[in-house]
Amino acid sequence: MNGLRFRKTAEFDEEVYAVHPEDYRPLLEALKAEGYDYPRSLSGVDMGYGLRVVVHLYGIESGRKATVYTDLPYDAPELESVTDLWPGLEWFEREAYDLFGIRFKGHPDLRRILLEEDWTIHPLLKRYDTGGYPLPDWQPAPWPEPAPWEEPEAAGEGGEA
Amino acid sequence: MRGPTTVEPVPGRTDELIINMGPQHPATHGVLKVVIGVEGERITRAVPHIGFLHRNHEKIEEARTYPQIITYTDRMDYVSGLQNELPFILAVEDLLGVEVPPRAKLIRTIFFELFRIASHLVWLGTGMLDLGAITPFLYTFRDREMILEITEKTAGARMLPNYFTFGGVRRDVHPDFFKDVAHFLDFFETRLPDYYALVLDSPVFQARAVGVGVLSRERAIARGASGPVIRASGVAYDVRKAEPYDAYPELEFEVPTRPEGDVFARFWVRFKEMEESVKIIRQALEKTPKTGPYKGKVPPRVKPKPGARYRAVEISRGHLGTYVVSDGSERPLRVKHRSPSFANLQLIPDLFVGARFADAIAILSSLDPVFGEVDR
Amino acid sequence: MSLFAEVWEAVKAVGAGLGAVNKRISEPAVTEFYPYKKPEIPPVSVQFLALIQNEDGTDRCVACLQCERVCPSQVITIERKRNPEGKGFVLERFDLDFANCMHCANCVEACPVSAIVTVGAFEHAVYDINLLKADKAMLDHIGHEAKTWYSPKFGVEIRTPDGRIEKAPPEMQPGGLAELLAEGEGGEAS
Amino acid sequence: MSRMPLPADRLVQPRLVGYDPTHPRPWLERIAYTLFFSALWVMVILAYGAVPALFRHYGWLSTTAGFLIYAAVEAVLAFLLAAVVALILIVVLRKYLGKVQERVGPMHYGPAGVFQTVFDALKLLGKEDFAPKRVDWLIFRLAPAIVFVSAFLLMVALPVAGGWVMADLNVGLLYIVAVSTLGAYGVVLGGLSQGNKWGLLGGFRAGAQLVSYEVPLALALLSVGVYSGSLRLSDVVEHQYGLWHVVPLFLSFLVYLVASIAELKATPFDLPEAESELVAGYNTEYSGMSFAFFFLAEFVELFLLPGFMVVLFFGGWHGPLFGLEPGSFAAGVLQSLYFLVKVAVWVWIFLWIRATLPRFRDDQLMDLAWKGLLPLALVGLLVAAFLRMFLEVL
Repeated sequence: MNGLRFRKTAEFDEEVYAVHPEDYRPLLEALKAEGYDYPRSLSGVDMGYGLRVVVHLYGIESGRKATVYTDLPYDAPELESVTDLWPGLEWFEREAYDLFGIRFKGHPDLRRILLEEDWTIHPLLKRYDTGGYPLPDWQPAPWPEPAPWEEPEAAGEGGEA
Repeated sequence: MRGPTTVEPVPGRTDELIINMGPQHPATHGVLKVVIGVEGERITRAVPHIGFLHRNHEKIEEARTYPQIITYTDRMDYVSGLQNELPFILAVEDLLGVEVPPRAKLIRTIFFELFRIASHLVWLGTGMLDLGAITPFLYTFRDREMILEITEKTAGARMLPNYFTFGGVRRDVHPDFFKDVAHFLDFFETRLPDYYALVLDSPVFQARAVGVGVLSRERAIARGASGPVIRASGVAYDVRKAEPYDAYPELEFEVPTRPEGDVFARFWVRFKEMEESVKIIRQALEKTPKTGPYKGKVPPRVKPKPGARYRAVEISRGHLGTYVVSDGSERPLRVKHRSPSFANLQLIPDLFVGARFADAIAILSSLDPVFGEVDR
Repeated sequence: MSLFAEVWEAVKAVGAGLGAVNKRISEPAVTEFYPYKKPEIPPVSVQFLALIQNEDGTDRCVACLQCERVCPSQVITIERKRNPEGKGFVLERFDLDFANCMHCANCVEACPVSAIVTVGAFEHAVYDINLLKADKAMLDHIGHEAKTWYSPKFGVEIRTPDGRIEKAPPEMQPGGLAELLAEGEGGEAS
Repeated sequence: MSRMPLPADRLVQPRLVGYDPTHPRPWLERIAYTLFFSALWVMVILAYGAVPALFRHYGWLSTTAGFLIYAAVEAVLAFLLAAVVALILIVVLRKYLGKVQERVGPMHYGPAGVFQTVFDALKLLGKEDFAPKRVDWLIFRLAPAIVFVSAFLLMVALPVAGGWVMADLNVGLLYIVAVSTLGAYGVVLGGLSQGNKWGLLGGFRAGAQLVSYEVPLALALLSVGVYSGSLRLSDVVEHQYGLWHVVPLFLSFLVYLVASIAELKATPFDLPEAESELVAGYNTEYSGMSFAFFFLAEFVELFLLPGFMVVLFFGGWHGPLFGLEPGSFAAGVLQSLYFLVKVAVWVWIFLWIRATLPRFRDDQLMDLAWKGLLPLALVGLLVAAFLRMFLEVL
């Protein structure tokens, strides 16, 4: 995991990785190699300032849990697909595309899954007006002050420790 | 019309028949549409389409306060209604830091396992209906009725009781509850041999199920299958053991697995799970004190601290996870439900292609999808 | 030889299945003759909602808006005004849209005075969904018609033939009321 | 705001007409079903015994006009008998399934639902007989007729008592094979002509199943013919004095049992109309009376195939006569009762199997027919021939 921009914390009983979108796929490849073989879930989240993709992983043998998330701006929600690592995330990525418009590059069959093909926008975005909630004049919040990514060496040490 | 059909006939090929199985088909258990190409009786292509029952729970739940959301979670897997409330409640309890009294945990566990039996009974009846036997359907629904009556007596509703809440359960159990459940268990144990005789031991059923729809261990893990489907492929993955919740750490039970990965193994695993559930409920009934607190201390206004939590439980169909993102207000920023049938249905192209048409029905009934949770 | 053994096993298994089916011939049917015989439902069962008025004909409801706030489907609409004589509020309008109601009974749980309750009346189906809108008069009427009702605060209450409202005897009560449960426990233990 | 109506104002209060299912009266139900069965018996006596005896007694059969009238009367009686059989069997099936499934079955029309099927038939008569646009109209309309007629024609050859048979054919066994195979055409054509993919699949399956099960069925019949030395059904029955064929020809009996369930398209073999797989199979697009004819034919066969089983293997009308002279009318009445009781027992066993087993898969069905039943039937034929030789030597 050297050279990847991510932050690793422990929340409750799982490890949480915040990762730079460009290093999303390399980090997941490294995690797959570490033994996280079971895909629990993949969800999109509209954080109010941008979109977040959260992947929940589990190691069948080790019993360890990991959560990986990365933030994307509204105007370029593009991410590399990880369906070749975990084919079980195929429909979850389609769902995230359907409900949030996050485009996964390299997905074998990126179509809408729950909604019809001609649905206009992606309904789980906060700006999607359902009649009163959220408010019609909703504006995106400013992107939060980016916390510094950990130094690659530090991350390597953390992994070894 | 829902989108274009993705299976186009191959030009010049006349021996392939393209059939829309569903959404109005007796064996799709709801509103699944599978576009399949058959060559005689052998399936050459299969493309599942879902979403006919989509209500966008997740959008509705963003606009509701935390206690209100519990009501909506019931409506996902309506066959095992009560079980769906738990992952959301566990996640919010983690974010709130609420302590659940042990008695409430045991009551939750008893109901959880009762609904597992109820759900498996529905699966058994409808699954055998798909395989052509009508009689087990009537028997299982008659037995399930007893569970629903027990639930109604305590929780006030039969299928979607809205009974669990943050920190415990909404009200104490009915005074007859323990007696009723013990009676049901005794009754159910006299019924199980009949189900074995009618289903698992029946040579006609075995001819239909053994070696059909084989799912390998690696494929099951990679596809994220869960519940009886993954356990029938030889993976002892059970959320009750992997990340125990409620009273499961104190209870002794086994995780039945079978290495074959075929339809018969999935049926067998569900049968054994019903037996394990009976054992679990018996232990829990012994441990539960007759009186005591049934609800922990919860602040009147549920406002979890900002953060995110993913909790999973093992409902009848597998790994049901709920991811709650809180921004510190009364309403969650995002609630994501990871439903087991949704992931299991991804197996349709893997399992259908190469099977015979009649096998497809058996495979579908062994996956046991419920479309309330697939489409949410 | 193993073929014969297999066939014999299969015949025995089919025989066991036939026996399992035939055994049920003597068991009584569980069919309920619904429209002719009404089923008995437990008092806590959430079948319908009603507003309860006191014995003197005044509303129990204090118009605190708790139920409106807690309703997940937002089917309750309340309008209230200041009580001209004394404290608090009085109801002007209480509408409940049963077409969207999920029968979750969150409102019953939230009500601090047990004014909105669950009753066992379940024959309110109509052919026109627009008719499933109840106003205060309707809800009051259902409350007057009801013989028993339930709310978590007061437990099961009954209306006696002469019109008084009483707490039901302990054997009709569900769990959840500490004092009633203690009585029941004592009775069972002794 | 529109006022929500109250239940008392709005509901059509449920009202019981005639029989009250909430207060079951077992004696009344027993009487009703006994009367129903007696009606069947009377119809059998009329169709097979009384009317032919009447015509023969007055010598009307010798003239052409008399024979034509006789044939017409017999045809009407046979049709009525088929209808009564179907009506009785449908209600019996539903009541039996209800009993074993811990419910009550049809209840509301007549005591314990005796007249349920009468009303069902009236309903089907009153419904529109709808044909989709893309059907092959002639074949679509012809198919139910073929199915029903082939079932109906089998009735002619059924000997119900000594000398009581509409047509005592000297090739009776071959006639059964020929006519029952005809029914397969109706099912296949009905499936193929309706322009529906489910119907098409059902037609394919029906064709494969019915044709392959004809072979062991025919071989089983043939072994009976070899053993008894005659293809005439009344001779086959006469041959069973002393020992029913089920003992020496047990293998053939087993083959006949399985193959006749398959011919019936009943539960372990109900692939052509597998309702959970193929929606309704070959009768997906049929409605109204066309559908009723498929249904009627199925239940007439449910009477006829056990009937032939009794004739071939269980001694037909044999039973104690209590001093009545064989061949007399009174003996015929008693013998037809024996026959009907034996058939009723076998119908019950068929229904019992239907209530228990799930469905086979199509390829397993073929395996069973060609790899299991066909060799077994050949062995049965060999046994029959060997026994026949043995008897001849003796």
